[in-house]
Amino acid sequence: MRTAGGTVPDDLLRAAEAILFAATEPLTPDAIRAHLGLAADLRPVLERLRAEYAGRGIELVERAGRWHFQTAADLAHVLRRDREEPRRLSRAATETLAIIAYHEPVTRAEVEAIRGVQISKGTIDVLMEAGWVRPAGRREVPGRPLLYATTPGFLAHFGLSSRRDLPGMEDLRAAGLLDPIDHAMAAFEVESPAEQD
Amino acid sequence: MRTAGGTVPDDLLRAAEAILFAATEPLTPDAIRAHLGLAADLRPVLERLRAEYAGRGIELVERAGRWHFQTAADLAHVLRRDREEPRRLSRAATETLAIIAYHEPVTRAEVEAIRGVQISKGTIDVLMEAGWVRPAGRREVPGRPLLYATTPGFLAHFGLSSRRDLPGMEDLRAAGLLDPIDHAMAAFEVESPAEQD
Amino acid sequence: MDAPDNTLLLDLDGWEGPLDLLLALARQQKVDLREISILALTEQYLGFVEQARALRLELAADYLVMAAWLAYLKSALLLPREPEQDPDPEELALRLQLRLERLQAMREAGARLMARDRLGRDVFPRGAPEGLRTVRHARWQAGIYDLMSAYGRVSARNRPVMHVVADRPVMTLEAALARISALLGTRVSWSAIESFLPGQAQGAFRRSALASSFLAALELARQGRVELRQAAPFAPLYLRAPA
Repeated sequence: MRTAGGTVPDDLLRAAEAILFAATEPLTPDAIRAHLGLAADLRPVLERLRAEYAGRGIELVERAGRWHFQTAADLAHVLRRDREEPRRLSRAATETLAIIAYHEPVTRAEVEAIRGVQISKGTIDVLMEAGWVRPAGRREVPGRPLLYATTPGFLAHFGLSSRRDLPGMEDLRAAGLLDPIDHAMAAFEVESPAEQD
Repeated sequence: MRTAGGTVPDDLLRAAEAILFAATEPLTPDAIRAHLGLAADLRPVLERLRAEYAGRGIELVERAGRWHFQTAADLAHVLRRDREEPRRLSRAATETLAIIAYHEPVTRAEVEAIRGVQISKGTIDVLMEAGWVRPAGRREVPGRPLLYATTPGFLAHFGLSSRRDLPGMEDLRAAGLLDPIDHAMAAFEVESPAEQD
Repeated sequence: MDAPDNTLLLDLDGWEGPLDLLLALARQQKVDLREISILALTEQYLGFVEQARALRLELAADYLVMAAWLAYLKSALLLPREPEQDPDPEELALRLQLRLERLQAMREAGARLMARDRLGRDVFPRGAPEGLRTVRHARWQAGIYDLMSAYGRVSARNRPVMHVVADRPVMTLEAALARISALLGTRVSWSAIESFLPGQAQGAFRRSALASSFLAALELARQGRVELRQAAPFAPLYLRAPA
């Protein structure tokens, strides 16, 4: 199962493999290095491991700079058996998550402006509880509204290496659909004087 | 990473690999078959998987008819990251160590008698953990209490070639260490039974 | 209520606000939102609101606000153009179309996100990872001086100590009693207690003499051999022989 050639020492490869395999969380190269107790450059090690596992039933993936092993996507059907489908997200929550991911950081009012409707307090809570959305400071405008952004857990869950991998990100940006929201159309603005932030 | 040859279909191998990886407990071939939903003979699949992982950081092992992945036994040390934190010995532990060094071998009761204060169980444990104190048999009196003595590690740490190098009472007096300056104070000092070490 | 899409239009529960309704109407019109007619869309929306009214359905306020705004937009689009009109109705129409595009884009993005291979649904992490452990060791530190001073401390604590109380200058109660008794006879009126102290008394001896004289005064008063007077707490204390 060892590929021929390569400049990565076998023991380093084996150790990194074991650490990633035993970890309960995705690991940054720094965290792996701390366990190895040496100052090696792990990039070639991780790249070679990823290449060695490509096409197997298990894959090594990088999400938000953290690495973890997971089962290959095309095997979902044999693994899903007798597993409960995770709770389906409501339409409001799905759209809110997409808006936060593509525009982050955004305020709740900006999410509402895009959706054209108020979002209930619980919607963002659900996304935060899932570990996909986090508060990300405040916008320095009157009222200092909270900003929201996605988490590394969001990228890991949806199989994205980074936000650049969001489906259609480049097309949307090119079409100007991710530009700052224009508040000029007052008639469309959702009136939310008692916005809970 | 795929070995050449072999009569096992790749998709079967990959599926078994993913099932074993995602399983929360070791699986019998029957359990794997149930996941796969087909009546294949899994023995050659598992044997080939085991061979492919041999020598890697991860291995596939069979225990009492159940199969599971585990990290290679020789890599256990990398899964454990040791961190050393320097800590100062507490006053109680320092005094206890000094008494043991000057009077060894001594029982704990004797140390307490000399200190005039009880010592907690943890105090001697700390000294043993530091590698400075060891059990040194038992005193042949009723109750056969354990005796404690210092170790070669103790001498090395404190830069002594033997216990005879320990400063004598005259040296202590000359250094002003026997002056009863704050002893009225020391006598009032409260030492809790659960001394912090 | 003859056209089949009327049933769709009046299914109010399904809409998440007026923009959502507008988007649904627009998509009935054209799949590509960049090609829709805003004017036609405006008419469809206003027709929907009319129907709801006819059926005496209560529409949420934001649907009516949108209707009012669209009615304004419609008339602005239909009236002959005034070159200086602000805001430009064409631009308003374009913005509306952009908003619909934006909402649709996010709706599709959400759907694509949900359809991805998701961790815990389609792909799985290791079921029973061994886990990584960080073990913290204390590296105990102490030097030979710590050891010596600790032993010195213990030894000193246990050595027999003889306590000698130094001879201190004091005036005993007996001396104070004798002194005050003798001096009282020579005083004709109230005298401060300080005037009974020996003239040369200084420092600790003076304090001792004062304390003993005070006690002596109390004792003499108890025996009826002196009278005491003090105007207030901590005020000067005066003594005199009983009349």
